[in-house]
Amino acid sequence: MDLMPTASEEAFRSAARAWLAVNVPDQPRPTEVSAAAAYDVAWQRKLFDHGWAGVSWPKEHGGLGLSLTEQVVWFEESTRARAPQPGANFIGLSHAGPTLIALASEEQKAHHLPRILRADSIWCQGFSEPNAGSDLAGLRTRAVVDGNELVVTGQKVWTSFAVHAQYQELLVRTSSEGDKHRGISWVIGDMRLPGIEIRPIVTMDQMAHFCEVFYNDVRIPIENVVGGLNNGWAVALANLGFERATALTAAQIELAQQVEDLIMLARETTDASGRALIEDDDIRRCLAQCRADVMALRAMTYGIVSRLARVPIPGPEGSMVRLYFTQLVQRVQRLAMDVIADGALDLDFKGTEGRDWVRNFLLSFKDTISGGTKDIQRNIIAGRILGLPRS
Amino acid sequence: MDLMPTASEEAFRSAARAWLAVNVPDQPRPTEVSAAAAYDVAWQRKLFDHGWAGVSWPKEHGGLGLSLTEQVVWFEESTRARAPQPGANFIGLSHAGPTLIALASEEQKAHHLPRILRADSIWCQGFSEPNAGSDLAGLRTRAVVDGNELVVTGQKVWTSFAVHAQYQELLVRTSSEGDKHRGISWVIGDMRLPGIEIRPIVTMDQMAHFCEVFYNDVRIPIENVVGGLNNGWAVALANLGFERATALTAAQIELAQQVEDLIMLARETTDASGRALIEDDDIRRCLAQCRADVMALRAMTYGIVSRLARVPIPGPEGSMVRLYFTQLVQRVQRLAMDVIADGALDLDFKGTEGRDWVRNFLLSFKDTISGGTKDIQRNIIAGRILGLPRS
Amino acid sequence: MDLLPNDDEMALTDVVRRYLSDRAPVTAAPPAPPTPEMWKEWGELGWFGLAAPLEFGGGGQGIAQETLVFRELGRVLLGGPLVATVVAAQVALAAGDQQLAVSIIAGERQVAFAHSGPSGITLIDGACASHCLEIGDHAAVLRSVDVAELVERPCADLSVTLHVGSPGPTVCEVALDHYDARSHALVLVSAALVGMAEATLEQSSSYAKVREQYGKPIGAYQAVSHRCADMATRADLAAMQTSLAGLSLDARTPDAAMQAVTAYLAALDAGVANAADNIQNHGGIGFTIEHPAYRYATRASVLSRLVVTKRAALDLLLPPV
Amino acid sequence: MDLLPNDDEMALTDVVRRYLSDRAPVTAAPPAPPTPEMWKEWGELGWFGLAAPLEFGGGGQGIAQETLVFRELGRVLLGGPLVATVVAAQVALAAGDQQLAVSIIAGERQVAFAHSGPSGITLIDGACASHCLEIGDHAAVLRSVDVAELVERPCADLSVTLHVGSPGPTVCEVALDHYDARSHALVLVSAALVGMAEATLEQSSSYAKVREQYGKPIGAYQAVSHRCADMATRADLAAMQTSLAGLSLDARTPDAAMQAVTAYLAALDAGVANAADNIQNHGGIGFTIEHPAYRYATRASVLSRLVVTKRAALDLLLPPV
Repeated sequence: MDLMPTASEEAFRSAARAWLAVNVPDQPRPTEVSAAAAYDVAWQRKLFDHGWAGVSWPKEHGGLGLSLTEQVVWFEESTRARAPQPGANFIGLSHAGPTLIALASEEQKAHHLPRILRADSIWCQGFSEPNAGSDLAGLRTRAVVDGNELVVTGQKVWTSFAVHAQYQELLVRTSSEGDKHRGISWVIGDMRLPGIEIRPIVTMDQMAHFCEVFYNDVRIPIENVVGGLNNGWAVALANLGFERATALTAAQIELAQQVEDLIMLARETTDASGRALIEDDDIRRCLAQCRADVMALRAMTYGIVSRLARVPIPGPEGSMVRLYFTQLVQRVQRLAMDVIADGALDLDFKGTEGRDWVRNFLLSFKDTISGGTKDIQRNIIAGRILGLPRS
Repeated sequence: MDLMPTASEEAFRSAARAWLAVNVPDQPRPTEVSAAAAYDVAWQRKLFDHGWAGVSWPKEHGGLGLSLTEQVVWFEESTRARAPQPGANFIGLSHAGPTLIALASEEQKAHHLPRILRADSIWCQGFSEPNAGSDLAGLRTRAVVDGNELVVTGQKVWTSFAVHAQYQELLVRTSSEGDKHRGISWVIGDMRLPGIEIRPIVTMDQMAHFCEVFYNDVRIPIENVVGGLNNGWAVALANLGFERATALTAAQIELAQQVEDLIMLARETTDASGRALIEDDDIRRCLAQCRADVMALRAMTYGIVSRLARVPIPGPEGSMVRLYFTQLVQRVQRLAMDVIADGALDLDFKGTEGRDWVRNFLLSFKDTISGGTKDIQRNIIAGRILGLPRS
Repeated sequence: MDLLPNDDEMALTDVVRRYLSDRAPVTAAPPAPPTPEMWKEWGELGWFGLAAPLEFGGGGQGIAQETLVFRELGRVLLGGPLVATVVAAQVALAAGDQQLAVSIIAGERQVAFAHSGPSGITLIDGACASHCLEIGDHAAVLRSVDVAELVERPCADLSVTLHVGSPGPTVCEVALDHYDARSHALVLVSAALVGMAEATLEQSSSYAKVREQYGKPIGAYQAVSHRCADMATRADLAAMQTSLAGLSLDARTPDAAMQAVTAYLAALDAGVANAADNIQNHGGIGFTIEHPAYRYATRASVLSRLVVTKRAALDLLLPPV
Repeated sequence: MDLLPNDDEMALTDVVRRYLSDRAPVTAAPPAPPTPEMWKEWGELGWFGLAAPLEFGGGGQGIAQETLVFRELGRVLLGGPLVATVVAAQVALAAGDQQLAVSIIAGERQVAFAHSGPSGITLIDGACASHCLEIGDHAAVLRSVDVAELVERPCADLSVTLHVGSPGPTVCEVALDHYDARSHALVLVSAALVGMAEATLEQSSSYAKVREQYGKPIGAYQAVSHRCADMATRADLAAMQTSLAGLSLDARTPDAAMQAVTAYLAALDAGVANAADNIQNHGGIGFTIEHPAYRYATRASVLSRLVVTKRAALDLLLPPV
C-alpha cells in the first residue's frame, strides 16, 4: 500500500494542471448532439497537438506511454479544471483503442490509433441488437464470407454517435454452429460504406444520444476482423473489461464535482420560508452522504488501478464499480432535483457552471441499463467473483 | 367504498373500549418466555370469561360470531388500550383455530375450539424442518399408518411455545409417492405424547422464542388427521393464507403505537448539544415517514378485510402485506436504535411504556425470515398475483 | 369499512376506462395539451365536479369516487390541469362564486396550479387556463391569468406546459380551515399516481412474460420478478391508502388531512419508484421516447411538485417544533 | 497510489490470520472478555503499537498497516477494547506520558472507550481496563478508571461489557489538532467493520453453494446471489476507502480527516448491511445464537456507537451551518 506519488507522477500532475489552467475552453459543451461532437473533436485535437492525448497509450502509436495512474491523474486534473470530457471520442479512446492496442495487426494499429488520438476518426460501438441486450451473445447480425469480404446483414441498436462516427467496433455472427459464444467476430466497420442506414433514437432527455444502425449487404474487407474469425466474443469481453475498469473514471470524477456544485447550490438556494436549503439537516446529510459516496468511489477505482498494476487484464471487479457508480449517479441526480426544487420542472434549467441538471437527471435513468444492466453486473459479481452457481 | 361503521360496529367499539379501559393489566408482559406465556394465558382467560374471546369465531364454538371488521376493531381498541397481544395463544387463535373451523370434524371442533378460546390449551406449529424451510413441501417427518394410529418420526424446528403447548398443528409425510405436495397430512398432535423431545433455541435477543421438536415413534390416533389423509398441503396453504391475511393485524397496530412512542421519546431525548432529537429535520422526517408507513399499512390491511368480505378465502394479497410489514418493522426498530442513542448498547434499556427497544430490534432480524422469507413472499406475489413464470 | 369499489363504482371506473382507451390511450409521443373542445367534453362527462353538489352541475358524489376517476386518468397520463380544475371549482363554491364554479364544472374553463417565486408565478399546465390556483400554508387563492402575457418554458414532461410571469388579480381566497383544498388536491394527485403505478406494473408484468433473454422470459428471473413484486406491493399500498383518504375527507374525520398526506406519500413513492423500475424492466427501449415508459417517470416528477414536495408533506405529518 | 498490500503486508496479514484461526476462531457463543494474559500476548504480537515508534516498543509502521491487522481482528470478532487501546497509546505519547504509552503498547493495560452522559460515564468493553478514553469534539481525554466501582449492564453484544459510573481523574488530554485521535479511531473501527463485512460475505457465499431448497443450491436464485453481489460490492468499497484513509492519515494529507470519516461511513454501511443480509441468507439459523451470523449484527451495532454515530459522521463531512 502506498499513497505517495512518484516524482514523475508529481511532475506530470503539475504540468497537466498548468497547461489545463490556460487551455480549457470558456464555452460549455453544447447540449445538442452534433454540436457537442464537434466540440469534443476540437478539444481532443487540441490535446493531441499539445501532447496530452493518449496518456497511457504506447508511444509508438502516438500516446505518452505513461501508466494507468497517470491516466487517472489526467482525468482528475482535467475534471478539476472543468475541461471537456472525452464525449464523442469515448469509444475510440476507451473501447476500440485499447482493444486494437491489445489485438490488432501492426498495420491496423498504425492506421487507426493516431487517428483516434487526433480525433480524425470518431468510433462508435455496434454490439447490442433489439433481441440481444443482456444476452449479448445471442446476437444475430450475420456476416457471410464472400471471397475476401464479409457481407453483413442485420441491425444494431444503442449506438452512440453513429451519425458522426467514421468507424465502428462491430460484432457479427460469422458462424451459427455450436455454442452461441463461438461464431462471433469483432470487425472494424467503416460507417460510410454503402448499405448502412442510421436512425437516431431520442432518449427521455429529448436528445438523440443513440442510433439504430441497419446493415443491408454491407461489404467489409475480411482483414478488418480483429483477433481472428469467430473469436470475437473473447475480444469483446476484453473490451467490456476495459470499460468496466477505468473507462468510467472521468465520469466518476465529474460526479464528485457535481456533488460539490450541488452543495454550493444548496447554500445559495432558499426555501419558501427564506431558509437556505443547506440548513435543513435532512438535505444537508443527504448531500454529505453523496460526498462520502463519491469519495469512496474514487478509492474503489484506485483499487482497480492497483489490481491492474499487478495483473494487467481487467477482471470482473469492474462490475462492482459499475454497479455502485451507476446507482450512485441516479441517487445524486435525484437529490439534485430536490435541491433545484421548482427548477426541476424546467427542462432547460441551468445551475452552477451551466450544468443541465434536469437533462442529467432524465438521462440517468439509462445508467443502470446501458453497458450491462445492474442485474447483469450482479450476475457477473455473483458468478465470476463469488463463484455462485448460475441461475 | 364505505368508511362509515355500521351501528353494531360502533356499539362493539364503544363496548370494547369501555371494558378495556378498566380491565387492561397494569403490569407489562414479562420478557422471559415462560412468564410471558402465563401472562398471555391469564389475559386470554379473562377475555373469555368476560365474553370478548373469538370476536369473529362462530357462536356455536364459543366465539362472538361477528365479522372480520369487528375483529379488526377489537385489535385496534385493545392495542389503543395497550392491552396484551395474543402472544402464546397466537397459533391457536389465528392459525389452528381458523383451520379447525374450516375443515375439522364436529367432534374435533367441539373439543378444541372452546379450549383455545379459554386458553385451556396453547397450540404450537410443527411445519418447518431443518431441510424444509422455504421449500416447506420438501418436509421429511414421516408418519406411518399402523392400525388406527400414525407413527411419527422426524424433526421440526422454529416451533414457538413448544414447551408450553398442549397441541400442535403438525405436518407429516404420509406418502412418498408422486409429487411432493401430495402425501402430506395435517395432524392434531398432542405435545405430551411419549417420544416427543423439545429443545429450546435461543435467538439473538437472548430469549428462547423457538424450539426444535424431535419425534421418536410418536403414536397419534389417525382420527387426528384434519382435511383428509395426504391432503395436508391444501390445509396448510389455507392456514398460511389466514396468517398472511389478518393474523398480523394486532402486531401491525402495535407497530403504529411504537412509532408514536418513538416520536414521544424523540421529543424527550436530547443530543450531546442539548437539542431535542425531534428538532433534527432528518430524524423528524424519518419518524414522519414511519408514521405515514404504519398508517398506510392499516389501509392495506383494511383492503384485505374488504376483499375477504367479498370472497371469504384469503388470497395471495396477504403476501404483499407481510412483505411490506416485516420490512417496515425492521426499519422502525433500526430507527428506534438511533432515537434511544447510547441506550442502544444496553440490552435491558426500557423506553416509554416499558418497551424493550433493544430486544425488539434484535428480534426484528427474524421478521423477514419466519413465516415465509421476504424472497418467498415475492415469489408468491410474482407467481400468483402477477402470473409471472416460475424461475 | 370497505375500501374496494361497489358495483356502481366499478361501473363508473369502466365507463371512464373505456372512454379513455378509445379517445386518449397512452402514447409514446407526448400529446398536445387538451383543446377547449375536449375539455368541454370531459366536463360533460362529469370529471370536474363529481364531488360537487348536483345543483351546480356536479355529480353529488364524493372525493372517494373522484379518486376512482383520477386513477383512470393517471393510468393513461391524460394531459391538462385536471386536479387544479376540480379543486378550483370547490374553492369557488366555498368562496360563494357559484357562477365561476358552475362554468369550471361544466368544462368551460381550465384552472392550472401556480407557484409563486421571486420572479412571479410559474403556471403548470396552464396553456389554456383562464385562472390559476395557488395553495399556500393557510389558504387557497384563485387568480385570473392571461397566458398570452406569460413566457413559456420547456417542461421536463413535454406533455405539460410551463409559463412564467405575473398573474392577474385575486378572484377568491378560501382558508384551508374552511375548505381543505390542499388535502383534496393531494388525494387527487395520489389517485393519478396510483393509476400510474398500476399502469407501469401492468406494462412490466406483461413485458416480462414475453420478452426473452437467454432463452427464457425475463419474468422467470427473480431480478425482474421480485422487482415486479415490489411494484405490486407499492401500488396496492398506495391504492388502499388513497381510497381510505378519499373516504376520510368525505366523512370529515378528524384525521382526514393526515390521511391525505399519507396517501400522497405512499402514492408518490409508488408512482416514482414504479416508473423507474418499469424503465429498468424494459431495458434500452424504456428510456427512449419510443415507448410510453419514460412518460410515467417525467409525469411523476411533475406531480411530485404540483402541490407539495415530499419533504413538505413529511413536515405536515410531523411538523418542525 | 497503490491500495493493495505488498508482499510484506500480505505476510503480516497471514501471520495474524493464522494466529487467530488457531487461537481465537469465531464462535457462535459469545466468548469471555480477553484475559490480561491474552492481552499481554497480543501486545507482544505488536497489535497495540504497530504505528508507534520503535523506541516505545511500537512497530514503526503506519496506520495503513494497522488497518490490515484490524481487518483480521474484525473478521473473527475478536473481543476486548482493541481500538481504544491502540489510540490511547498514541494519546499518551502525544501528551508526553511515554511510560504509560510503553505499558499500553506492551499489552500491560487495557484502555476502553467511555462516553459521558448525565449519569456519569458508560465504559464499553472495559471489564479489565485501567484507563478510559473519551474523544470529544476538540480533544481526546485519557482518564484512569476503577471498574470495580462501576455498575455492570448487559450489552446487546454479549461478548462486550458495559459499565456505568464515575471515572477517575484525567491522566492526559490531547487536542485533536495535535494528534487526530478521532480519525485514527475511526479508521481502525472501519477496518474491523471491513473484516466483518468480508467474513459475512464469505459465510453467505459458502452457504449459498451448499444449502439447497427446491432441489438447487440457494445461490442459484438471484434473490440470494444478487444480495451476495451487493455484499461483495459494499465490502470492496469499504476496504478500498479504509486503505486510502489509513494511507492518508500516515501521509498527513490535508483531506485525511475527511477520508477517515468517509471510510467509517462506507465501512459502517458494509458492516451493518452485510451482517443483516448474512442473517437473511442463512434463514432461521441466522438469527439464533447457534450460528455466529448474529454476532456480526450485534457487534456492528456496538461499533456504530463506539466513536461517533452515522449522523455525527455525516455532520463532520458537511457541518451544520
